[in-house]
Amino acid sequence: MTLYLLLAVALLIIGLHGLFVCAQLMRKILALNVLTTAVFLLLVVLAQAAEVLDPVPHAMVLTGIVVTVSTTAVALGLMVRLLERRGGPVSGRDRDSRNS
Amino acid sequence: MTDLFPLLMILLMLNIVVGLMRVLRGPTAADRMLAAEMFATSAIAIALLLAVLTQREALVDLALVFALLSALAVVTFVNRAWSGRVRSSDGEDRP
Amino acid sequence: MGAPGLAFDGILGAALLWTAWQAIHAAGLFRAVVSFMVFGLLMALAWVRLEAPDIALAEAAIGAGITGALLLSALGRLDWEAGRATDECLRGRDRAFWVPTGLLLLAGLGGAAWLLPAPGLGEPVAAELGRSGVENPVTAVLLNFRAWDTLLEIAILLLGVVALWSLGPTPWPSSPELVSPALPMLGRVLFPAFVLVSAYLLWRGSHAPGGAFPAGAVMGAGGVLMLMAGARPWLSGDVHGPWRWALALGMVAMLGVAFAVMTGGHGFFEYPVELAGRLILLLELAAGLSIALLLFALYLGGEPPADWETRRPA
Amino acid sequence: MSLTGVIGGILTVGGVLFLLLGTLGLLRFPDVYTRLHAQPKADNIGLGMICLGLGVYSGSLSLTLKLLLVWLLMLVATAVGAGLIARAALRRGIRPWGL
Repeated sequence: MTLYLLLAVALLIIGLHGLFVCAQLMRKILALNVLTTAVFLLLVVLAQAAEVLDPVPHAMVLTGIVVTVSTTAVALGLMVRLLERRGGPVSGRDRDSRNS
Repeated sequence: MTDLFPLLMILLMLNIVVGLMRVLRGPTAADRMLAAEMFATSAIAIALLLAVLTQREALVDLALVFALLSALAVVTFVNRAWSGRVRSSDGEDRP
Repeated sequence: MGAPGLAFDGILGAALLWTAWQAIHAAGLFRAVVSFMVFGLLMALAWVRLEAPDIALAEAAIGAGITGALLLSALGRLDWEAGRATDECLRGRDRAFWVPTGLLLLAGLGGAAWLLPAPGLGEPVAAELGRSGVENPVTAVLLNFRAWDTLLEIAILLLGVVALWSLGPTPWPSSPELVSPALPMLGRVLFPAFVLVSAYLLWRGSHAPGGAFPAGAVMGAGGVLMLMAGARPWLSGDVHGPWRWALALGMVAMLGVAFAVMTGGHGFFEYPVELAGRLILLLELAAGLSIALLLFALYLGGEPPADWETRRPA
Repeated sequence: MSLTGVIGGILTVGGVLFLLLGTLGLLRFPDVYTRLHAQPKADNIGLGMICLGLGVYSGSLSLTLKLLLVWLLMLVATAVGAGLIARAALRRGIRPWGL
């Protein structure tokens, strides 16, 4: 169990780090997904600690996964629209956007 | 036999880890996708071994879902991500 | 499983960390996306090891399947092979920030796990399970004890679809790009299997891991596969089409049941014990169907063209 | 140990070996077409042997049928997927090794 707790914290850090450090929107979306997975992992590992298996966090994570896919879909839709509007590679900090 | 199955699971897991090398090295996108398909097969095998080992039929359902969705991944890949006309489909479907 | 189990978990954890790192920092976007798909796959195995088969099913169908399809499709719209040059991450300069932050997070979460009381809703749920109408505790929580959460979650899915439709027509081409006779064949062979597995998962949900979420996700993935195989979907952007009603079906059914039991003198979502099993089955059917359609609409990423059904394949 | 247990165990171990061989091909072969030649085939036979072995080992008919369904689905998916990947690679202009 301790192993998975450590894994959750490590994933949390990787996700946060990627979210802040990477400029490209696609990578930010991937980092957000890793981050949510880490939170789910934390919830389930803590649920594991109870004497009787607690199904409430499991149900929460189940809804959370479905919510995550909908936010990912909306984010990707926005990203693709942004690319079409700009006509260039999608990045928050490429040279064109910094100058204009 | 119950000693054998965990060992096989570890072997399959190592199989996945070694296969990650192909994702890392490429060189083409097709190689990476092929490696991803191999991971699906190994994951199915692991789920099935666990299903028999722990007597949980739900894990067979998990293997079924894996099998169905590995097909989706490959088809999306050849059709959308690597279709050869990446930028030329504009205007065909958009007003 | 003892030592072999621990070894398995260790390798799994290392592979998860590696794929997560690659998903964010790999050179080249395609490698990142494939790594993320592998991450989802391995995560499903991790859920199995954590005694959460319900989550494993949903993760396999959604995390590894539909999210992967979405990411790959979005990648097709990006110039990902030429775009490598602009794809930079800041590196190496910020260790002084991230190492202490990581240690702080570790200490905080470890302390929280150590000090906070263990989640103790397991016993109340087990005690009430007999009155919920189903045998699977997760389904009981999802559609009976905390049906409120599920209602809001379907509302979020609906909201996502509304947001995407308001962005304009779907950005993906509607016909298969690769002309291969194998593709329609694959669709014809696999789609019945998708329907079968989806119905089976829905039926199993009342007494074993499964239920509306994985069933809906598998069904939605089947729809995406058929779209890819060149089938013309019956949905369209027509304002008066049945499509919009079908999308709202899950939401309408849940609200309808919630208010119907209120007229019988019960609380919001407080089912009468003798009817609970049937009401949950009804809700699962409606929610499963609705989740499948909503996920398919989310995959489309925009309003489907109005003349889709009549358009000839390219 | 019963006979079905031994047969099931042997089949399962053989299947895992085939999966490992497929990965060896994936890692060692020179280009995508040769890898396509090695890996999906070995995986299909490997998974088939594992499914058969586990079915024999468990001795339950319904479980065996389900395992065979998994194998059948994977067979269709991998075979067609390999063909599609090869076709896409050809159309993309990737030259086969040695030509």
